[in-house]
Amino acid sequence: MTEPLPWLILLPLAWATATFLLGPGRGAWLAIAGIAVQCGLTFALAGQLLAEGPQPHAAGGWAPPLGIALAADGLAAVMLLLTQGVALLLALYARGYFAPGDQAARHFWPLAGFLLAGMNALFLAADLFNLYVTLELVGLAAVGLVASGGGAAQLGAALRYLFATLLGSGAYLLGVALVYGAYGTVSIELLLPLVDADVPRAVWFAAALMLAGLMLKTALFPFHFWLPPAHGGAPAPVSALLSALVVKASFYLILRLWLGPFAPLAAAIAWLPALLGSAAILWGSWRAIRAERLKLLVAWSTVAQLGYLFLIFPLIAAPGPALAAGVMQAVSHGLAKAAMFAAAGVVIHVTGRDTVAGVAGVAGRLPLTLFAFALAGVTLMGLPPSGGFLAKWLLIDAALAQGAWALAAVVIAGGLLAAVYVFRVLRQAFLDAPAVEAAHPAPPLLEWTAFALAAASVLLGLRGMELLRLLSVGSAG
Amino acid sequence: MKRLAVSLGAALFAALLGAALLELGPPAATLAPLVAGTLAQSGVTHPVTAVLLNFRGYDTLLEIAVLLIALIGLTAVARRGEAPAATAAVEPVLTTLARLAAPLMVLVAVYLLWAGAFRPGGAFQAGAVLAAAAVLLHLTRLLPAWATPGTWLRAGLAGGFLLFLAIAAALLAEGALLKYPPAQAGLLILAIESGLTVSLGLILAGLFLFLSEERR
Amino acid sequence: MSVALLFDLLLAAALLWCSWRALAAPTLQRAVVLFIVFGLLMTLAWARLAAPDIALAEAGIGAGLTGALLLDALGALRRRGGTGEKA
Amino acid sequence: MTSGLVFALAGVALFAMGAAGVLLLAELMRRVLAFNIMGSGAFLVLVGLAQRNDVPDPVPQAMVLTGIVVAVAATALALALARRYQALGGRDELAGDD
Amino acid sequence: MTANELLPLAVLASSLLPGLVIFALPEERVALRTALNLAGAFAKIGLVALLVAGVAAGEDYVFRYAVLPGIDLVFKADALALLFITLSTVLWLFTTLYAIGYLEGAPHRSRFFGFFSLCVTATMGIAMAGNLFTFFVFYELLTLSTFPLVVHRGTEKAMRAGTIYLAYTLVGGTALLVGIVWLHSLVGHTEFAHGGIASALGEGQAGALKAIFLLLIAGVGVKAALVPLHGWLPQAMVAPAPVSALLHAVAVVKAGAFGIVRIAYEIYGIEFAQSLGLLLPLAVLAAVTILWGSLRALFQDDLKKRLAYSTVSQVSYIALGVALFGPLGTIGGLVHLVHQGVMKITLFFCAGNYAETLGIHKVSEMDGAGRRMPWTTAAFSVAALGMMGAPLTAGAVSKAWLGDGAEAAGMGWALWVLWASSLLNAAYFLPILWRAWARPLPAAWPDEHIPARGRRETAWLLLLPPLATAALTLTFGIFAEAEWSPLAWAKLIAQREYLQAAF
Repeated sequence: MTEPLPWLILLPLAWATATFLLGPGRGAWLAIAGIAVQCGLTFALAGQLLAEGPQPHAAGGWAPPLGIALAADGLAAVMLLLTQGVALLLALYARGYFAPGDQAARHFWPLAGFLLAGMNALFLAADLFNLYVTLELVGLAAVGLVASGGGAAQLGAALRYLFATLLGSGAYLLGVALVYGAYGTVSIELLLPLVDADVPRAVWFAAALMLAGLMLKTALFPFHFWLPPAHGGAPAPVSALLSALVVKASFYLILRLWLGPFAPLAAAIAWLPALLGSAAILWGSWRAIRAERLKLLVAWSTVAQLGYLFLIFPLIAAPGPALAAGVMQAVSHGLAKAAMFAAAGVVIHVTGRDTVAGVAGVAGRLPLTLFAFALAGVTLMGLPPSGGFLAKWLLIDAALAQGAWALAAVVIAGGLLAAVYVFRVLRQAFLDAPAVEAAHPAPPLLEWTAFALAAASVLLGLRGMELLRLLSVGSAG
Repeated sequence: MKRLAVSLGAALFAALLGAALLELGPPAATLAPLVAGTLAQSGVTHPVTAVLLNFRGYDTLLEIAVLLIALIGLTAVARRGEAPAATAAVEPVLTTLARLAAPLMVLVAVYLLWAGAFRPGGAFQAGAVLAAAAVLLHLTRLLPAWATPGTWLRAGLAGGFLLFLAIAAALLAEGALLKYPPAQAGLLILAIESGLTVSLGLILAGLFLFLSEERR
Repeated sequence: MSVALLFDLLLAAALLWCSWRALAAPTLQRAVVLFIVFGLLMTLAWARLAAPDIALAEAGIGAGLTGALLLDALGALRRRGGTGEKA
Repeated sequence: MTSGLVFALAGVALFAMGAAGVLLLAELMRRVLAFNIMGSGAFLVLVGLAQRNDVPDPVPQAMVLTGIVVAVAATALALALARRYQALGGRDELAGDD
Repeated sequence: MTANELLPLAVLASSLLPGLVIFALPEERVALRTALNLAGAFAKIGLVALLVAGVAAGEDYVFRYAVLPGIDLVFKADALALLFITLSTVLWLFTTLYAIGYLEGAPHRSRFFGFFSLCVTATMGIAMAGNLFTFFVFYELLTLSTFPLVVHRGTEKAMRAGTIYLAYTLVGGTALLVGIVWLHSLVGHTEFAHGGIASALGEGQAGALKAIFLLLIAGVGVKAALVPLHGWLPQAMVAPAPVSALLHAVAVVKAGAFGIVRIAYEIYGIEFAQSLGLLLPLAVLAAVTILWGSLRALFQDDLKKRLAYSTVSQVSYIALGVALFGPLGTIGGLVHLVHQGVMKITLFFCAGNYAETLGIHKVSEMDGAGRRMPWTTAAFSVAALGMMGAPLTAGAVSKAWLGDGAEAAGMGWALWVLWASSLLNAAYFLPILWRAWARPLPAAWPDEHIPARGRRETAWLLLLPPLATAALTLTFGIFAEAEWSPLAWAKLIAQREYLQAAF
């Protein structure tokens, strides 16, 4: 196996199908073993990138425009690393979370496998139409996972999510159609020299449709309406997968298009995503501050934290750390949000209540889980030492260097608002509350995986060098 | 208010985009000549099949995964205590017709599969015909609806995809993802299409049969 | 104006009309039937676009299977006492 | 004016109509119809625009075949969810739409 | 990695590692926990002694580690760092002993001592930070690790205090962050250096530099409790006594004051800061804080609140010393960093003893306390007199140098501020002493729960620490001229800071 790149797609497809063949609820260890191998492959890919630079792979042996190219640069490698790492820990978590015979677990493993395959394929795709297929793969698998909770609320959330994601990919597909109509190719690489500032108007439409569709999938304000019920209602491992990874996939694609073929067009609308991102930070935080259910609080926090990702777009054209800031935020939020949902899952499992008020007294009973929640909170607030802090530092640095004071102010305000909702939970946890009759004991596997995710999000803040070095491989850096 | 805004927005969008399309000149380049020029190496003579299973075979691989996901998601939610349907009598003539039509449709499917190599047709169309046959049998009470898939049914549903995947993996170990050796290309494509026809037929039928409430 | 173009224009108009009626029809049943007609018209359109593969697939999958799924869902909705009569 | 362009323009209109339908229609089944109409619109643009000089292009045609299969998969999933949702909640619309 | 790089890390590890182990300990492992705490504290004292000897001999202790391209974590144990480190290390030992006695039998002790150790680690990081980035990392870590201590009791009142504490410190931290990043984007780095780094930009960037100074001072001013940023400190009084000691003497307030010193001397450079006209406003702010804190202290009946306002007032002596722009004021301010810590910790230990032993929380309940608890009250009296600046105490030394500094800087009005403050100190401390010593015993104490046994008025572990720190108060006053005294060390720092000033 010379090239790790295509195996990252085939392997999850294979184990996902195998777990489907094994039958409902089976195949957890197969999945975990598969993801572990994927982790190894991703590291091999990262090593290869650092040593030799980007290596495109022509699927079918046909070079574009006839065939489909797969390509990995530093940006893709970072996202792949995040995905496999988080997925591995969440798979272990899910193994402990789902009791045997749990209805929600019946189809978790194959759906999660296809979801991972779709995301890996998305990160590696360099072909606009192939990206459409991967988007659908990710979207439908995610909807299936949300729906597998089985309750009316979850089904409602899944339906809302489904229509949102279909609308988004529909817009994206129309954009692809326009691009193909204009240029006769869908290869990102071949499009690069073709697009400049005075393209036909149809291509402007294509760019707008594709970016808007992807923003809908990334739940950027005001397209966020589908996210809180879907992420707040699903079983904890699913919520964690969706909030940590799936929304990042469409963000990654926005970044790809923005920096790639649509770069000449992007300058004209660069402030729009930042404006929406700012609104997302304020509105999402406000709703998180007001939320009564614990998981809904975490879900609204995702809406807010995704806003940061869009603040980088006005800054990204000039040289500076804006891209690094965005990627650092994506990675650290991915780790922290997975940890937070995992920790919330433990709290709900043990107390039997999904309310912020129900957290009272948890500090005494579930110290490790609370610690995980708090560490994840540190990242979300952007306090040191954490990956979120480095992201915030880089973002403010980039904003100040270009005189974008408003953006710096939004970042600052967002951090303080995050502190309000994070400490709303922590404060409750430290209250001396009489021990409620514990519904279930806390399984150590769940507590430790949540903690490992949170610790990773914090440790990232002590060492960002390798991540940024990897990111700088290829064109994006 | 929202109604008006969305409707107006959609109308405006359609008008402006329509105008933008009219502005576009004749196509600068399409891939049609390139496909025609490379067709000889693809193992099939029908260009659409060549694109679908050779030049852009990787898209097709992922697309089958999409179908499988939909099916899995559907079985995850379908039939948890839906109200059983009232059984209405079926015209005996219809039943007889279905008995006659079903084998015929299987024949058509086999023809479409075989024809796909050199003229319109192929695994998708053949699978659709197979599924249609199953739906017809079901509507005439000859084929019961499906509950949770058993081992064999699961194997049938995923088999075509697994075969595709196995060929992709084998070819990748040899060189590149789904890069057929030109000599074996036709054979490999036929193998993949045969597997896909069976599985697609089952999956497409399953989309209906897992949802249907009419059981015997 | 050639006959072919006239046919194309008529077909396009029929597509638009059909889809409009499907979305605005007073009952769900009529909407579904109109949608199946829409699928058949799409088959014609694909044929006009020299895409027989798509025409076959559209007839079998787009109009046929989707139509069957919709009708079945409609039946289920009826039996459950849902009205399906709302505009 | 060619067949390709006529159907591409019709596709734009269908897409706009379908998208508006997905956003505005309350009934779940009708939203599914709207989504299918939207998808058909995009497919028509894909093939029609590429063939605006009426020369068949197999690449977008193959893409549309892929797209049709994806659309039927999404439709089946949506209907399954909607039916189950109705069975549990007895509604044919999403509650608390905002 | 050389030994000189390793030593600063070892200082951090000597409290971090025991802390992490303690977190994992079950509640009932009292002996192991105590052993870990003390082993850490003594190990740290040993390591710090090594550092002190090395720095006095002119060694450099620097550890540098890249976090991001162009951004390093730097630990540098220089003379100024060691002043703060030594103070915190010694007081940490006493506070740990005191806390072990104070919390005997209380719940959640593993959590308490875990965060306690983290808190001290953060303080060490602040002291040894070699640039503003590192300083900020540990400054925020300090905020986070003190929050669980402030809310330790788990009552609604404690939560309120914790929320207020966070609101102040997190907003302050944000201002600090903006200032640091802004400075970083102008200068390209944020290293601490003798003579400052901001002067490299010259007068052309004066406007930006003034704004940054404001942001930075506002950021550290919250922890240093500069008026009007002091509101959290009196609220935080609901925390257990050892935590108050930690907040007021060892860690939090000192971290703020220390930050002011670093920013003024090693970011801006005192000459450059003076030329930008930044020092006079700082001096005025410090003076206002000194007077306002003392005035508010006068009207507090709650003993710990009175002490808290006293802290507000006294910590600004340090800022005043910095703002006096000259070696004499510098020495006065720096030495007060140590002296105030030793005196204030004594007062809080004693207040804790009154509360734990007799249930006394208010000044008005102090009648006759001196007869029931003579040793505690003696320690209290020594520290209170020190605060007033009475002769032979540490307080007298700092005030003398600050006064000389004010004269040398030509800021005669500052002298008046110092005098007024001393009078106010007397006005709020002397009535306490009078009540405790001169008034008759009451019929019953509010809530007596540690009965006197022989000559022991309360538990050993509660009594020894205040006696020791009171003894230090006297020692630093009487032997101020000795070569091991804090004063001598402050002179060394001032000498290195003002190398070019022919001191």
